[in-house]
Amino acid sequence: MATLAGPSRLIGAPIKRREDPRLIQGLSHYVDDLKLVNTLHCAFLRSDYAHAEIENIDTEAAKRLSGVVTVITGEDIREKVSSVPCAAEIEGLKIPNHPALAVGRVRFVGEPVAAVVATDPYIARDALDLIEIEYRELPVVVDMDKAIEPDSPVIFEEFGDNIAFTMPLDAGDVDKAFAEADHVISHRLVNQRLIPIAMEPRGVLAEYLRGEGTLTVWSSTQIPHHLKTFLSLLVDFPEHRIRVIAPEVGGAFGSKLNVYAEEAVVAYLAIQLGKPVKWIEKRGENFTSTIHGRDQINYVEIAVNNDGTITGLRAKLLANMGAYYQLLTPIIPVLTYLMIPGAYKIPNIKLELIGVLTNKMATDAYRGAGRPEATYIIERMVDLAAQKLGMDPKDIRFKNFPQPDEFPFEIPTGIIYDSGNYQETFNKALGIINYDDLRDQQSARRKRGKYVGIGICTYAEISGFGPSIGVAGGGWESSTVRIERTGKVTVLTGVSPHGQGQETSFAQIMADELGVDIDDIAVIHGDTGRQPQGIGTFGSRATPVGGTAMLIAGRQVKDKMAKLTAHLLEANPDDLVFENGKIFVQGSPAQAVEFATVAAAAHNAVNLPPDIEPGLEATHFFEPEKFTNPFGAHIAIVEVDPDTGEIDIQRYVAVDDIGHIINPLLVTGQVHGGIAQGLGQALYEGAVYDENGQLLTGSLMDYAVPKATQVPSVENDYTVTPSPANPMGVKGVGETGTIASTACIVNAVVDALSPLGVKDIEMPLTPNRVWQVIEDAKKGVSE
Amino acid sequence: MKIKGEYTVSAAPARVWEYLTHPEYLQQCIPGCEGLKSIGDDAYEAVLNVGVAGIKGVYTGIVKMENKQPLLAYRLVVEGASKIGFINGFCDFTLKENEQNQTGVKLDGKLNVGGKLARVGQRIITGAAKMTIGKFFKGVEKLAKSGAIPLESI
Amino acid sequence: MSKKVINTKINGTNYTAEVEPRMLLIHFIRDVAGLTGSHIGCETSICGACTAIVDGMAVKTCAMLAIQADGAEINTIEGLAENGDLHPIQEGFWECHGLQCGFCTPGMIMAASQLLERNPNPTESEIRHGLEGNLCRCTGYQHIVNAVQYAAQKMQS
Amino acid sequence: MIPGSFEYIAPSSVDEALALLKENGESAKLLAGGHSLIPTMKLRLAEPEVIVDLNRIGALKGISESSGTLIIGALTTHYELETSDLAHRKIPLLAQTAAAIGDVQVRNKGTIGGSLAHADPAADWPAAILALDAEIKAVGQGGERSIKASDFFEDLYTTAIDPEEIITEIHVPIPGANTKGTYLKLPQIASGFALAGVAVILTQVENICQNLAVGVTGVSSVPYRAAGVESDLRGKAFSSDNIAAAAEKAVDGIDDVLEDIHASEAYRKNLAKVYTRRAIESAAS
Repeated sequence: MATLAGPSRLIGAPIKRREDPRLIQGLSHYVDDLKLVNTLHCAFLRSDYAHAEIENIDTEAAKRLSGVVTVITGEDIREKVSSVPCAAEIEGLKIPNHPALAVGRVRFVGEPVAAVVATDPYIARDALDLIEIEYRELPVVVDMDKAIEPDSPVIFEEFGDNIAFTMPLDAGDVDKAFAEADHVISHRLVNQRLIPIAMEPRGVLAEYLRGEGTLTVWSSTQIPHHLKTFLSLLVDFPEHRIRVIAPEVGGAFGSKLNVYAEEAVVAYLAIQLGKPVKWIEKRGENFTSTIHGRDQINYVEIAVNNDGTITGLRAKLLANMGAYYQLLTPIIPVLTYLMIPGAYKIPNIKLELIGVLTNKMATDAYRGAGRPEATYIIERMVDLAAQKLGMDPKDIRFKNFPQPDEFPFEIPTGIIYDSGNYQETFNKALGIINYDDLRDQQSARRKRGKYVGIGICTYAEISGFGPSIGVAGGGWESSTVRIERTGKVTVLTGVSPHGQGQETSFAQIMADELGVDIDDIAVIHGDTGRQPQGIGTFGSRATPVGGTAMLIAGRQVKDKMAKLTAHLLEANPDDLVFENGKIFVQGSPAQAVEFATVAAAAHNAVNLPPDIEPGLEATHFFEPEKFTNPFGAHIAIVEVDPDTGEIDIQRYVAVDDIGHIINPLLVTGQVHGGIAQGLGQALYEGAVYDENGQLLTGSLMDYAVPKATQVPSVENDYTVTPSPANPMGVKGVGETGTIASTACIVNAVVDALSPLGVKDIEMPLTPNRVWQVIEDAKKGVSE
Repeated sequence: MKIKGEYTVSAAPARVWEYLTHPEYLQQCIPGCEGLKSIGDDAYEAVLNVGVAGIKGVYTGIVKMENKQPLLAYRLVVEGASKIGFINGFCDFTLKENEQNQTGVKLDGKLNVGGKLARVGQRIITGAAKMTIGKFFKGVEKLAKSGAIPLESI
Repeated sequence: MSKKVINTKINGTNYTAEVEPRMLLIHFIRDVAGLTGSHIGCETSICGACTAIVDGMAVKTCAMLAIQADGAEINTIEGLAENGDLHPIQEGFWECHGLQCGFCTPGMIMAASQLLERNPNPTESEIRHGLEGNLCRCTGYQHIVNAVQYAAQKMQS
Repeated sequence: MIPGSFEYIAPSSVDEALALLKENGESAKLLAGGHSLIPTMKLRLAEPEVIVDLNRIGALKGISESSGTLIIGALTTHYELETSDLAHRKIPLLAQTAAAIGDVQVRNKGTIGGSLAHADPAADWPAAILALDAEIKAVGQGGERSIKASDFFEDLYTTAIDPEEIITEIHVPIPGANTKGTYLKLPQIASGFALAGVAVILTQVENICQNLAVGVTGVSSVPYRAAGVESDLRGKAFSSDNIAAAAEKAVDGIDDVLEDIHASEAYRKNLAKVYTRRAIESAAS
């Protein structure tokens, strides 16, 4: 296992997590586990219609129900709660007003229309059934191809059409590349809509203390600091009197990288009613009204020469926004656009990205956010090219990789890949799976009538978000490191982990840096009252950006401590070693001073050198100069049952390069989870709306989150190409698995069926769909 | 959801036409129909109490008949809403005399289901729709077997 | 509707309360007994986050009425560690990184405890089948399988 | 997540339960394992006014043997059947079918009687019950009656049980010598219900099919016996060709094949055939 170079004790070690004892004993506190005295309970009534005028809302019967405190509608709060925010800035972007509760018109199934507050959640639920709403149905827009036609019904009349924005790119000489290419391969690829399904649904608890004039909001969020700012704007409450706490958060995958209507309404109600108000999302609401992911249709062409060199790429990308924007909705497909050449040198690229409004829930960041789509596009196209050329999919990849000495490597979309050695990683994966023999085994098994496929995905991604110019709302991160009087170390970080384990990995980094026991370090996060500034956890940024902010803050404190120690020991600060809770002059461990003694001295402040202030605390804001670019190679072997279309994944090898590894246990956990989600997209998951905008997969009975029996065991390995983007050389690992696995699995299944002439199958590859493709192929039905 | 089907009724088209279009007969045949009140030309306010698997809903809505071509074809349009969701759609009925005193009725239509029912009832909806139509034609056949005569001629 | 008084013993402690018949057992455990380790992750009794052991059987406590548990003995995640010593399954989850966000973990551990009680030496496939009633969105299950294997080994020795 | 209000009564005898059904009529609903009913109530797709909980009626539980028949109390759980020594020894198909249902928690709580009464078209039990020629005993105001499995399932979620009747027992004849059974299914991956499930019971003497029963669930709105398959193979050798040819008849005469977002009509028909073939092959091997 790779580790940071140098004498370190904990970085690189598979330390078990410090957050686990509370979690495995049921002692942690998610929002719904927090109980405040006199809490009122909120429930939302949501639209059953995808597009309709609200003709009348009658809340009288609900208000009369014993235990109901209030019922509010969009009309009641239209002047009091402002538009649900979107932070995206794109030239020409049409931004609709997004009321927290619908006013006049509903535009997707699940849009909140009214809110009930009652003394008990059971009563709040009962009251919903007593609200009568009259709707007048309007034509529904669900299909992106139709939505951009001039005769389509329009969702926002003020816009004139359903096109949210268009974004062109023309790099190199694409027309020439296509004119001169030996082959042009065209394909329509669909990246279906997914539903994130964090196991903990969303939840909000808000408390307004009239005397103190403070508003405290506990929310299951990835971005407590952003939420604080936006809440102040949403409910017109001074930001410096708001405290947002993300307590234990039960997974998010991007779905809680947002500011939601319910957060605003609950905060508003708590202020109005003067009592704590709690709302806990039901799973059904989570399906309709928490953001969805993916949902792109891509018309792609690549130009390729006989030797496998890809010379050009042309694509029209249709990205489904949904009816309104959430925080980053329009930005997500921009990442697809930026990352479209994947791990390959493609000099000529022409793109048109079109954001499309439809009567569906908003899409937004779902694990990978725009990048699995890009990987899917390029990895499918590369395989189609190999198929067309009769080339081994391995060879076409090597043919088009940049060479290791070409890094930093700029791709035509303007992204500069930080570091890489794609050949090494791919070779390692090929070696583990024994690729050379594999193709022979495949032919032998094919002769026995088996449909065996080998799927490859070699990806490069954009991670470690990121330079502020590339991240709406800022891409920096902030951390404060404080050494308490007793020598205990408090790390405050602006990232907001919700399963990733930074209470452990950050403590590893800091323990090595300060030479103290890991148990003497507490990593505190998710509370704007404790950590004054921060951005949050998303985009595989916590370690490369947040970890770096912490490391630098820690070094600043350490420098100060060294100065003080040097003063106490009458030594040169540069000669000091921090180790095992002691500080000593290099080579003289016997004359060590206790770390805690120096900490006390800093706080007692009676013997400080003249240029040193009391206390030991430093805050650092780290602004990354560039993104990081993890990469890797995933290879899967599948067998397809031709009679039923069932898919058996027989091996799955993942070799990832995420730069230096802080904690291999946690890293592998991230890769496993990512692969399960990417594989979920490939095989099982898909949000289905009917032509009337009704969500047909509105529960776990119909939307398949992979179960233990439905995912394979993964063989993991790594290569280490340090990132130059940060001092630790880390790249980030949160999304690699998701980015790689979808294309890997689909490539494998298509490869398995290639003897039948199959070139593509639309995801998810359900047994029914695979069987149908086989049947059609057997009958010679062309695509 | 598409609705397609073919049913045979043991009566001549003239009678079957009556069974399929006369509100009193319709009320007898539509499963769970608790009332059909005329609100204009071939339009009725309906109360339907239908459900399967304990998932019952009382739907109030409108039933209309359009494009009537007596003894040959018409379109039945329904819309209804209940606490658990709403339905709307249409079905074109085409009648054809198969043999003496036997009429084939062809169905071709579309049913939209919305609300909670659509979101969580996917496993049930299609089957339930088929079952409801099946019950409807069982009712029609029962009328035919009982020899119920066109009400106009009473 | 008429409320009824029910008695249950959860993790060895008696809880008596007057409840509406419609109160779900998971709400009783969380809101009446105040044991919030068992979670609510779905409405359709698929996810298993609310799994507890009721009279020796792992059940989804969101698919059971509190009133049905009148007189029952219930074990939840909070009762698994004894005198501060983690149960081997808890240990396994910790050692093998069998959890990330932790939300599914209590239900997963309770389901695993039923699995190992019935089959002390399960194969990987038996472990995966035994946990089919519990969804995890974070781990991809591989480390959970490792955790159960760890516990099986530890419990046998 | 929160059901509507209802009255709850947990009778301790079948007679008491019957009286409650009579008293409350259609507003009452029987509660057995609850895995279909309670989620439906939580979603408020169903709002019964009275819940009659059968779980305290001891007489409805247990598995026993009597003159060549296994008698299974309606409230016997799937788990009890999955692990019943008696079932394993006498009718392993019952244990095998039980093991294929849902997940551990569902099997711990769910009951055979509840499942049959609910008559979900994709439930697992109907296939086995049909193949085994079981009889369902029910009591009502007019006393006890016995319903053949083949007469039991009438329509989607509709059985021959009257609203004021209660299923008490399932009587399953113990198959004779040289008889083997298999249940195979392809589950819908989210819900675990069968896209197609086929239960086979066959008797073979020297590789000749003496008798064959094929129960199919998940494919049609009513689970059925694949009579065409059975008659085709009876008297023939269990060769792959014969089995394959017979299995082609797995949906003969079935005109209401289910279709939903998970599986098309054509696919379900195909599954019925493939799983019939595989189930027969497995049982015959």
